[in-house]
Amino acid sequence: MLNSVQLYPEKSNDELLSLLKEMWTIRFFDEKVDEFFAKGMIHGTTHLCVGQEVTATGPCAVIKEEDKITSTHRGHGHCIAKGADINRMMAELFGRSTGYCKGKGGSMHIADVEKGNLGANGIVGGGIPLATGAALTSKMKQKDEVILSYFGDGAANEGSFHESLNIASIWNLPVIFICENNQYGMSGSVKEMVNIEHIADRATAYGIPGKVVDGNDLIEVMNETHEAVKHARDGKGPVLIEAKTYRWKGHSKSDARKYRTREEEQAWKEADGIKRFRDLLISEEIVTEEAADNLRKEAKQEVEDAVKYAEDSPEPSIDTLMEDVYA
Amino acid sequence: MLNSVQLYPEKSNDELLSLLKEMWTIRFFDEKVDEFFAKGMIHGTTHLCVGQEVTATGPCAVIKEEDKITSTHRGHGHCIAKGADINRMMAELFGRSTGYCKGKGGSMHIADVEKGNLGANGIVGGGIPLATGAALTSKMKQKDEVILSYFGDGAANEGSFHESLNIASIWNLPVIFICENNQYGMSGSVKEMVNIEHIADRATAYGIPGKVVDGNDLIEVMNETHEAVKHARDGKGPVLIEAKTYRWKGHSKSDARKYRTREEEQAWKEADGIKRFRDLLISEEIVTEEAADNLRKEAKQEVEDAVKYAEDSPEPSIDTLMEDVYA
Amino acid sequence: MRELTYVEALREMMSQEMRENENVFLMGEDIGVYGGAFGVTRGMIEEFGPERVRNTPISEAGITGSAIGSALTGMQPIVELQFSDFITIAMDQLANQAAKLRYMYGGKGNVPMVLRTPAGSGTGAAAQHSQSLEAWVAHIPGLKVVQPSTAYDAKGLLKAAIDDPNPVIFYEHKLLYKTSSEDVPEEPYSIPLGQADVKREGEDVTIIATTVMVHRALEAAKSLAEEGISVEVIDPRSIVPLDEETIIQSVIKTNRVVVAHEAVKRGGYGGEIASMITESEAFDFLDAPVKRLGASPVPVPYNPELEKAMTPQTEDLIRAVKDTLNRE
Amino acid sequence: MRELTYVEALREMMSQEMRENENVFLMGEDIGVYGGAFGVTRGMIEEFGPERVRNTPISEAGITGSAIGSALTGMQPIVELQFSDFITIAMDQLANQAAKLRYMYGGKGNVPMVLRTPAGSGTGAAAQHSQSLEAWVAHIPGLKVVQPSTAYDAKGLLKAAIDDPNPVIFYEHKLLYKTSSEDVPEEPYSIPLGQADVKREGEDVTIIATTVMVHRALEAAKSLAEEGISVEVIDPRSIVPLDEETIIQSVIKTNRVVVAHEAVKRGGYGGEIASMITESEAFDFLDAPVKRLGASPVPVPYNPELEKAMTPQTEDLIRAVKDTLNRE
Ligand SMILES: Cc1ncc(C[n+]2csc(CCOP(=O)(O)OP(=O)(O)O)c2C)c(N)n1
Ligand SMILES: Cc1ncc(C[n+]2csc(CCOP(=O)(O)OP(=O)(O)O)c2C)c(N)n1
Ligand SMILES: [Mg+2]
Ligand SMILES: [Mg+2]
Repeated sequence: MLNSVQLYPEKSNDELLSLLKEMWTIRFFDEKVDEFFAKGMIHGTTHLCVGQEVTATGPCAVIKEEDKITSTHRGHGHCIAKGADINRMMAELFGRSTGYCKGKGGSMHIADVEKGNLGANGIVGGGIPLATGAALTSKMKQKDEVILSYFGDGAANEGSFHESLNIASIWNLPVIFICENNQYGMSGSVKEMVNIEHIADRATAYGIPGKVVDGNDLIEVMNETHEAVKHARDGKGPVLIEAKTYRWKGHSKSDARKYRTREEEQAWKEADGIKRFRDLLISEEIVTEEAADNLRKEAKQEVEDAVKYAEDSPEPSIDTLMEDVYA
Repeated sequence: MLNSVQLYPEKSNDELLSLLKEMWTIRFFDEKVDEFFAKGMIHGTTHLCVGQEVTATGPCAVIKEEDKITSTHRGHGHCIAKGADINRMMAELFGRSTGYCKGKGGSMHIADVEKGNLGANGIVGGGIPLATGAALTSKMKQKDEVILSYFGDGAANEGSFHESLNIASIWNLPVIFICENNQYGMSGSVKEMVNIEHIADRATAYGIPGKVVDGNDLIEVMNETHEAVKHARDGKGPVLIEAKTYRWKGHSKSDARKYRTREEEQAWKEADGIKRFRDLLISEEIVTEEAADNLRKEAKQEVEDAVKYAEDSPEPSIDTLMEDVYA
Repeated sequence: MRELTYVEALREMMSQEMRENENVFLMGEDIGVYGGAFGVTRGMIEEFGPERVRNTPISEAGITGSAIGSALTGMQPIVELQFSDFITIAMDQLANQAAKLRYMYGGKGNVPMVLRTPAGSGTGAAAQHSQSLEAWVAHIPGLKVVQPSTAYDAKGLLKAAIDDPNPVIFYEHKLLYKTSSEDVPEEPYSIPLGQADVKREGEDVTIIATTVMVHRALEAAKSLAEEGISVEVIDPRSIVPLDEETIIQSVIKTNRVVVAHEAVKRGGYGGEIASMITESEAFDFLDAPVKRLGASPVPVPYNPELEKAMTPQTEDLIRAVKDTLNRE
Repeated sequence: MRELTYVEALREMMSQEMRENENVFLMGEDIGVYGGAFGVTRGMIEEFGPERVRNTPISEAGITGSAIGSALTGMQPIVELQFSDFITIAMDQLANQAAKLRYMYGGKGNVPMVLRTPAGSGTGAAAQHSQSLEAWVAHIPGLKVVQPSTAYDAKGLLKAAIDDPNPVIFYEHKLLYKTSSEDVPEEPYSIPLGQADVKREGEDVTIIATTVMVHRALEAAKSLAEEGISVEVIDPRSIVPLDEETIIQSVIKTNRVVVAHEAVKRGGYGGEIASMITESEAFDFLDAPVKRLGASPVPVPYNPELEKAMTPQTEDLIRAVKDTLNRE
């Protein structure tokens, strides 16, 4: 348990360590994917969340297993944070039959419906109405489930954002809208694409609470999400949370990053949320430097194992092409 | 000129009288249309703006002829206020070849592109992006034109509203978004469909000014629109104006109006904006009761003349079916 | 003999399902006390309350997407889109989400929803309220597409659509709402999707017609019978899945075929049906090219005479049948 | 001989038009310094500045609608939609506004805009980034639909599209962006919409192929030539308007025809083309049914082998030609 700061919900030391490890897993997973893409070893495209681990791990750490999320094109972190098996994730990126989608979905469509990950989405803003609908199910079936809907700053300019937040607000649905404001869409900077300082201020338009959080501060992200989840579970309706964060890498493969400076990137890297949380745990003596390093290595190894798993997995049979269209 | 109140821009007595007459024309026009629909004399459907004359006349009275508007399914008033010939409007409702659209458009599609009425629209929210684009033309061609974009309270829940206001705000476009909040969509009350008191508060989401006006007060509507137009013409970008108003009639034909009470209707009728303006002009001695009555009769007669014009007009030839698809 | 209108049949079926199955609920604009733009849900909010008969804001993408999300998590929503022209606003949710989720997820999850929406011209509602865009959704793998032409079919097909574990686009027709069938059973019954109905048997020419065209085809058949021409009228009832077998067998029998729909001919689903016939074993039995009838390539005009001229009418069907017969 | 890639040809044509015509400007997501998702507009913001190369928010309906509004009032916007799958979000603006305004308004106003957007699979972008939905827009009266298959055609068709006073949907293909034509004139030239190109002359079978299929058809033709089968390859280049005459004349000559597109076969535009042929005077010359090739009815899968298996490949075209020849 933490002493210097108050964390809601409280977490045991083991739990805190597993959050740290999870963030490393997310980072190493995506760095590995980056490497494979650079080498042309993976087909298609991908969007890496290196630098955004806190906003993946934090919100998912305060919800219950039966709660649900909808994710985005930049969804590996969310997926891992919601408890996915990285072996099957990596296998999916390799297009293998053991992947989450049997090789049919790839990076942009990993889902684990039974476990409550309602899926990444290739359509910017496409998942927001889905989350709203899942929250409607929760309400109508009195399931007491909360839905986290992840999306980016760019997605906040899609009509689907507006329509969904309005619907969720008038129906008091238990959905938390989490805008990961990583400062850019593909290249369009939020400063150019939005005429207000905080996307969270759009909550005003729907009469719901809007919160801005430091997306590199796991504690703050967890605390604010926890409060929002409580609000939603108490039947008080949705909350819009905007987490300020940054994607360290380019948008997808082959991005020259001309739309931003190397200095800006450096500044954000220095604010790294993983390091910050690690340092906190060390300073609170929850972990030693050495133990932390071991955890880090474990995470790295698990990613290597996932690669091995993926590589050893079979390609899907061509016969599966026509399967799974209709239930 | 008015003495008891300040009106921007100032209007001569003749101009004030013609505004009064125009509002009567709008009312009588739509009452006549109502009658024809009830009798089954007009095909299709229509949406009457009886009770909303002020929000049609006021904003259009403060813009220049070369300025433009986009209108809605409930657009007869906007159309008249932007200077349309009611003969050709009525002819269009009768589906005649002399109608504004040669009988091809009907009530929901009357437009007068050259005169700056970019058209009614059958799609709720459909005209908002068009207005935004017209404002973009004005800006890019440095035309100094302002666009008024009319839409309803219901339309404010469409994605097109959100996307357009955002685009207009980041590009500083000269467009005034005028939400005619007549309290209902087809039947959905704004209280049920929106979780905030004023739709104008959505301006916050785009960093633009938002104003609430009494849609039965012509002076207030004109003054606020005038200020907004000035703001836009000065290159300061869009404004969202919400005018609180009421449609006295049902949504379209065959509306039992179960979603609201007769008392509520009565209260709004008592606040009639035409009567209010007429009384103001009488109290300011700009017009006598008798002269006002004559004006009223003239307006009524002109609507009768329009009916005659329409009835005497020929049906379009079947050969015109295939014309006008492509330019 | 229990006569019911198309509207009543739809309402009865939805109500019966909602009494039996608590997962089924309705969403749509003005479906509450207003009863929907065409009165289909009239009275339902009184029985089922506002939780299960959900009046929505005017947000077609949001409504459709929310329905999909609810379906993915265990509900069985029936969405009413007020006019099928507004499907244009919901196409991302329908085509990119509802249709594809299951496949993209490798066979996990499914979207048991029905989207009911009225199509068609003939009411003077003009270009943005009169289209027949079923060809769009039929082109998207993952969706099913139903087009009932009678009250009887409407009830049975709606049950099948609700029970189907997949997203079903259920096209109603404004001109059919007030038409009635004479023998609509009160008990729920299901008409399997993908089962065409031979609405009239005949020997000389087959007309394959959908929705309102079925009635014009039957009128044409009646009139042609007086001239000694025997027309078979087939109503596919669902175009995805399409009952190819019934169509092919009929063509093998009659050797001549007219395909008629109200949608614009260019790029309409008639091209699919005609090509399917030509590609099938029926080709060798064809004594004339498959003839398609569809609307002229213009937006739907307002004027009633123009509107009528745009769309195939009974006389056009009669002429098409004769053309087909005069062709060797 | 001036070799240019498809991307370069598009960029050159847009730049030339923008230099000549101040009404022409670009709108789209990430078309500024990023140069667009596929680099088509790379360098253009440097030449023309951010007013005329407008980076937009991620708001497909808003962008498209704004472009329409600007076109209606005198500009000639070229909109880039990053992937043609996102047209689903802009369909109301395209189908209900751009396509219909002029007609609804009785012939007043027009919408001189081009919407450029890449379609097609083959890049592993999966179900929501790989579709070919040209059949949707081709079904809507008021729109024109162009599908260049080569750099040379891309340049000339783009000029015609920009100069056209109507809304033109201009489909590019991801797999073609890097392909080049050997002789692309520097001066601007226009290829009229509605003029098919015979990409290869032949006697035995006609293949009508669009966009990427043109190349597979040419490969198939080459391979079949070695077996003594002479294939004519026709590229319609625009499907609305469609050059029916060139197609019909070719079929009258060869008597056998294969229609191939990448879009899903079910409900694809191949049905329109095949039916048009069957309905034309070419019917009596057909020695075999018109054969259509299109993608399997599934969402586009991610795995490269599955993705390939979904879409007609050169071998499928070869097989189709042979099937057609073996049919009497
Ligand atoms: C509807 C839609 N428009 C555009 C795209 C292309 N695209 C993919 S990601 C992206 C940027 C999204 O920005 P944001 O929402 O901020 O998410 P981030 O990538 O920054 O995580 C764009 C434009 C898309 N996939 N879907
Ligand atoms: C996209 C779309 N959805 C639904 C409709 C059907 N419809 C026509 S008017 C209307 C109500 C519109 O409400 P509001 O915007 O408040 O305008 P009002 O009718 O009150 O003037 C509805 C739902 C439509 N025409 N277009
Ligand atoms: Mg972002
Ligand atoms: Mg209203």
